Amino acid sequence: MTPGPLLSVAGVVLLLGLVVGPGRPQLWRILTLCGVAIGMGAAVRVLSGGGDWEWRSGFPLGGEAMHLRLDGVSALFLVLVCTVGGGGCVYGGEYWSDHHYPASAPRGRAWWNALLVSLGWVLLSANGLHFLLGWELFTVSAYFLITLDRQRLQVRAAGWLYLVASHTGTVCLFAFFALLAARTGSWDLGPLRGQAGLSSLFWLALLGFGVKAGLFPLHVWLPSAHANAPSHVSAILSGVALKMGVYGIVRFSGWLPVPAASGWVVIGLGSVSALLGIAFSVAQNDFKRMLAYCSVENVGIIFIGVGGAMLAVSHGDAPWGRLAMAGALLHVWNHGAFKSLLFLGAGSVLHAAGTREMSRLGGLWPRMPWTAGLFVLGSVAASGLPPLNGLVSEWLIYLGLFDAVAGRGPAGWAALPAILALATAGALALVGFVKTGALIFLGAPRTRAVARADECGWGMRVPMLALAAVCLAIGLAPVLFWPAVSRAVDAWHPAWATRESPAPLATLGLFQATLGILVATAAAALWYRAKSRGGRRAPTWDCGFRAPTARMQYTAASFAGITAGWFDWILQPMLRWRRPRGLFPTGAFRRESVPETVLERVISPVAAGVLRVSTAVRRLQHGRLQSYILYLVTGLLGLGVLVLLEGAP
Amino acid sequence: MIVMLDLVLRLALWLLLPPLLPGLINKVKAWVAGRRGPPVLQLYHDLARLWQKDVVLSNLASPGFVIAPAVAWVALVGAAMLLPLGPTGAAFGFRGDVLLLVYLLALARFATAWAALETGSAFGGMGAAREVSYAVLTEAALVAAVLSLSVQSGSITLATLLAPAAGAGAVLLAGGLFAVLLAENCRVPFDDPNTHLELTMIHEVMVLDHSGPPLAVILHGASLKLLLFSVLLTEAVLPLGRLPPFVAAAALAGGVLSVILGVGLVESLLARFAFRRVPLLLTTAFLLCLFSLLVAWNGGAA
Amino acid sequence: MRALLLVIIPLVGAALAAFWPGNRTRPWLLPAVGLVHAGLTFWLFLDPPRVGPADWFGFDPLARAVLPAVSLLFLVCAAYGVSYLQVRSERPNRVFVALLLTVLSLLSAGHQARHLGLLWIATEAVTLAAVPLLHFNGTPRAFEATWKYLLVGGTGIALSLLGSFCLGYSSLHGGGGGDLTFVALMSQGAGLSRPWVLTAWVLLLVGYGTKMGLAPMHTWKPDAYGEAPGLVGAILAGGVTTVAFTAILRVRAVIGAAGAGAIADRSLLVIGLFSMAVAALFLLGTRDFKRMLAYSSVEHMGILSIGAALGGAGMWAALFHVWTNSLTKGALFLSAANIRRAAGSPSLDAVRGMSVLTPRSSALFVTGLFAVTACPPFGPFFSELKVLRAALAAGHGVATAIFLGCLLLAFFGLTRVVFAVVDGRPRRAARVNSQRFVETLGVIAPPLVLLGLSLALGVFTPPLLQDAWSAAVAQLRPAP
Amino acid sequence: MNASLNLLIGLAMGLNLLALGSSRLPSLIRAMSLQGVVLGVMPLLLEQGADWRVGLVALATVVGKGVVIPSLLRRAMRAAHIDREMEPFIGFVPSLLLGAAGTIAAVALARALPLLPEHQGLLLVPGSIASVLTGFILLIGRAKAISQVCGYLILENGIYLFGLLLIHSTPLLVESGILLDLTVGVFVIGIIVDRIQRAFDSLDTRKLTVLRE
Repeated sequence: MTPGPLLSVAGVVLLLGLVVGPGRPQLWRILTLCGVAIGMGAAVRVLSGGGDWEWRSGFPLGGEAMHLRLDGVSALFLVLVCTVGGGGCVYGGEYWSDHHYPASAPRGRAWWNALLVSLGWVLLSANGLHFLLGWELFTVSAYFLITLDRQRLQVRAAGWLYLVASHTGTVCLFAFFALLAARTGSWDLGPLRGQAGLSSLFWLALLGFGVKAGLFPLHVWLPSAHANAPSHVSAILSGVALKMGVYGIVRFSGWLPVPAASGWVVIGLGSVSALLGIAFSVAQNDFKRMLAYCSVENVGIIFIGVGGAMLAVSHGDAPWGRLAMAGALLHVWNHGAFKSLLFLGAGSVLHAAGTREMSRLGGLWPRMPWTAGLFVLGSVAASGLPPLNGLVSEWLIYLGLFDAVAGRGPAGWAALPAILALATAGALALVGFVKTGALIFLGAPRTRAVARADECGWGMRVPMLALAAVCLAIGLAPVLFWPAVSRAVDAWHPAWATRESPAPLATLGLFQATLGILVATAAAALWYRAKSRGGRRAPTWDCGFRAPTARMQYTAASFAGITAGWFDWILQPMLRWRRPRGLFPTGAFRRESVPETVLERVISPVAAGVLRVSTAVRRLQHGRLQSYILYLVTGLLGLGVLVLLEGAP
Repeated sequence: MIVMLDLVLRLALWLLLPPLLPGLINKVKAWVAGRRGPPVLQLYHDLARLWQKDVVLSNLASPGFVIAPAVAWVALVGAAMLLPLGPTGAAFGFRGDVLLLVYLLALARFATAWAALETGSAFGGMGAAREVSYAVLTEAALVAAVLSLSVQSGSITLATLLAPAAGAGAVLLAGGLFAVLLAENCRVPFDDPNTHLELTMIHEVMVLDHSGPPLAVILHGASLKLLLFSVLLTEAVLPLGRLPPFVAAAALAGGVLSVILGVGLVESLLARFAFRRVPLLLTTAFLLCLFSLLVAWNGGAA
Repeated sequence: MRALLLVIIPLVGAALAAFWPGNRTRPWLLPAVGLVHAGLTFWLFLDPPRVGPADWFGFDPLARAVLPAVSLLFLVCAAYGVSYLQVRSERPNRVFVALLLTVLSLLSAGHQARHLGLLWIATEAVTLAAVPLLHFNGTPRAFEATWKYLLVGGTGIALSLLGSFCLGYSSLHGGGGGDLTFVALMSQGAGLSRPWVLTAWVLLLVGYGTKMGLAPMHTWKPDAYGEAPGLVGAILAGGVTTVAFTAILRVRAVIGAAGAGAIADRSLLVIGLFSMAVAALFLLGTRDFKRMLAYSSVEHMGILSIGAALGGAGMWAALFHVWTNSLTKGALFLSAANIRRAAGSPSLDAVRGMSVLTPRSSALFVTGLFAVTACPPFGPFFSELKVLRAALAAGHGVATAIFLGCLLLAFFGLTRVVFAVVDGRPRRAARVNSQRFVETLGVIAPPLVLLGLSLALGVFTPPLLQDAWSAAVAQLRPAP
Repeated sequence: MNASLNLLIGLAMGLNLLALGSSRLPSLIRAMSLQGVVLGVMPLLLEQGADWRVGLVALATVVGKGVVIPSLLRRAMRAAHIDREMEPFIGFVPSLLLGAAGTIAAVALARALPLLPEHQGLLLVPGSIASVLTGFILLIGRAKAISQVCGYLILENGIYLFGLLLIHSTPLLVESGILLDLTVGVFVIGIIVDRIQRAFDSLDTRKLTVLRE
């Protein structure tokens, strides 16, 4: 079957799920899983060399004939949508069940399918108007998913922030697509690299898609939205929705000409996002916020790759760009997989313990061994460590950038800081994930809530296992996934299409697999040895301290203290504390919180300024008719002057 | 067959030689202090004894407490196997293996820190936090060093990367990498491997609660890491690839020994730094590597 | 003749209502007349009559492009009116029903007026006829609003009369024989005296702009919309403003023919942007969800004005926006009226958590919010994008940036208010009050229908309608 | 003919200033109604002569503005027990100065606008502009609703003056305009002023500021 029928069936099935979803959870699950499986089939077909698919309708929709198109780039993202969409659907059934949330769970099912359909629509649309249509629907459905739990003020505030930030981005995209349509005379999209006059539009696209992707200064909405959303929603937001911003940039940097400086700007923004995103991440106390900021970092990594590829294209189609782009696109998958896994794991913890604060958790591993194990696996992948998938894509980006440096061209000057940023961000990510994993799962429980925690059921476990399997598969056998990624890269820049894979992915895979086996063997051997040597249990020695309490354990803030200290200039942590005084001190405390600096130090003051202007202007409507007539006369005079000036020859 | 033999010999070398190094360092220190010091082979005895000893696990520890040292050890062995050994080259080199080496070191670090946090002791947290935090700077320095070598050789395969000399920036690179070596292996002035039970340590506090075979694995891994860095430093600075094989082998051995001597001397002559000055020193190391990178870049352009 | 029936039938209906005995049955006249009117309009739309060039009155392309929207809106509002007046059965509705039908009649006349004087008379008459509708509630607040509406609106309408005089005088200068039909004026072309034409344009733009609610002449709007019953607000915002807009379009065509089109467009663009900016700033802070609708209306009038300034494509988009805005805004007004009735107050200080008390109206309100802020798949999304494209195609970069900025600020303000109304825990007073309000089909279906129409209009814009807009543009901007 | 017309226009302009300067409501109403009567007579003096429709308009104006509206206003005034404009937003002397300046500006402005040959020498345009400005000053500057209504009526008188230029070429527009304006006048006063007076127990517009942001 060609992708066409598959996609239409998938769409219909998902829409059917949307309609029946609120009332019939079981049927909804089956329909949604079928839908994503069929959609995945279409995408895989394109990625496995089945050829691109393109379709134009005879009838108009919103005044424009439909133009759908599935090529390598969109198919790659479609696979991600389907994977996480299916996983989240299964997970949500138990996590956000009708039993716990009788009001919002049915709504959530409908919006879930609306989100999936609109995401697919965005990926398929090759018409500016329809692209925007899907884009807005996707934004709105994501908003309603974030705010499923509308009773909580925090959730509503986070949702509103998301909504207005997204709308800001959308307004940029309005301008982008309208300008494109005005310049080309049609809403139709497609490869237009020849029209050099369009290149300056890229900046609008970067702004619009950058907001959605969560690039550093534009990420302000991201932490609170991802932290406050239900966790399966956080997973798809972080794993998939952010990637739509990436998709936009990749798509339009491939189709449209770009300005000469764009590669530099993108790689620069990527580096900044990677570094500062992870710096914020490390300093968080809320584990879902930590994961959210980590997404900023990963989007930064992806943009480093994309920017590298754009630089390569603008410097004579240098072949290393292919590596960078491949790394970026593979990282789209990888981040989608491991971040969704981590958010699902975080959801499991939240479900069990009822708090997002790491410093109130601890010692969860005996109660939730599955979650703990899977979370650690996700952490290793997210830190880019061998033998998992995070390493593979970062490694590809590194290879591309190192080649750029070796070429010693001007692009090398962009690649050098990017490499250093990537390396530093990787090391910082390790800090963050060691901290998060350990504080949640290791040591002694810090509060009583933790002691009552229970492992999640299979409904939540299976999707996590599936995502973990994806992480393992890409990590151990990257070569299997190369053809798909390389087709996407070719679709992005056809001039590279003829070249073979320049990266020894097979060797890397072999090494990773060997390493995996050796790790498993060595671990088993040592475990066996330790068991055979007694394996006696005793209280933690802790240098002979006799009465350790759970409160004496290292906290999130103290663990991150050193690294966070280096970033004080941007983190601007707020510290409130009272020292213990006297012989029998009472009521001492120390609270440290890291604000969202860009939001609170930059955007809030600007917003306050606008509101002040608004307040001043609103005072003009003070109820006195006399002034109203005066305004009218003023308008008359103003227009008169305008016409006089314009009319004067 | 030859390949297998090569592999086995390398493995043997990497497994058997490392415990010698701490002994040598201790000898140097004793010699400077005018003492006799412990035997050179002390660590071998210790390892053997620990392997036989019973294990006591914390009540709070998960299986990860035992697994993590094994993971770290395998990661270090893997990293070591990637490293070429002077004239014999690498066991298996491929494009980008140098990055894998860096990330294997990171994996080892992840495992060590994880194990340290298992017991919920404040000491473990302290050590782990310091370990992973300072590693941010050492990793940046290491990658800068790799970049500088890569710019010079035009390659990102360890074997070709390390073959030529470091060129004009060799001194800078040597300084930077030596500092990285000291930091990564928790030597003075970053850490003090001799003191115990002090709040200001890194590595030792992380392994406080380990005992028996896991501790043996950790200690062996630590010494392996020391050897790994010594070899890396030597090969990065000396133009081994341009020397005849035997001379190169001798140069390598000599290089490693002089690094060890250097470590011993530093430990004898310097005191441990205050913790707030550690990042400063590491930043200096990073800058040294960065300068060597710039030198390499300009040298190539000229 | 059929065109004249559009005026006569509602007038007859009004007369009937004035003498209808039963207070309970009288409201049914509204949908009955509305239905006949809509049917007739639809017939005329499909089979437009011939309009002679000298006709003072007729279903010409512009009327064909706009009047059906008003008729449709009135029909739905009339259906809502039946339920509404049943809820408000304590008040006599004789005047209300009669005048509502009169308003329909005058709206039909205004849209079809092809003569400067006739147009002015119809507009002035609508202004007057709407007065008792505004103070239907009979509260002091309502009288205050009416007073302001009447004086500001009256001043505006007086200025437009003065403007009409000026235009007439300029025609006399050009040797015109006092024929004030738009066709005759346009045919005089550059013969019109330029100083008088420009004076006329300023006065007419301010005059009809007051009626339309362009800033800074919009001040009556929040008061009137805030105090009038919801369906009156919907008809004012969707119908009366439309008459004023078509008036401006017709006048602009004359000005354009006189060779001052560029000046007219510039002033339309400036006043449109200014209206959007003022509306956006007010929306950011307003604490009353009915006044919010008024400011939103000001914003959309700004969009219409900008569209009209952007040449043929822009004018086409503006006509499209007339439709989408009327229908969408109607849905917002009706659902807001439900919420207002249930909550007992339009102020954010007293109203919150309405999704608990009036779940359906709240859902409609939120949907309407998204629709009116150009969220697809509703109509305004498509029409605003077309305005945007026209603006960019005309090379108005800075104006576009301001336009988008204002849309964004308005979105901030609107979402803030709407979510504050809908979310949270309702207050006790509202809980008690809302028990007297039942969300019957009669009050839920009309806004739902309007939203459905808005959606359908955006997604499947009928080709016939598109042709009608193109024909209207051809009428207003004849190719040189 | 033109001379007598100009004399009347001059009289109307003088009444404008009187309206601006009077602090007592009865004298304001008197000035307004007198102006209405003067205006009502004017069409009959126009050169083109008068037919029955013009006569009807003249009659309606004289009756409406000279009798009906003033009496309605006086009744409202008595009901509300006010006869004096207190604390205007624009004081009487500034109002007068503004009015005078406006009159001068009107004359200047009118020069920029060309007149038809048959209207040369007529002061209709400056008179009209001056009255409109006076109306605006009263609308903006006075606090009592009755004063504002007077302002509105004077504004309409200005428009009426302008309409005289066109009364023979486009009779329908002018006549219907004049008549409808009269209706508005009656409407405003007869209904709204009365209702407001009852609802607020006052005709001070300072109390009409409940609706605000």
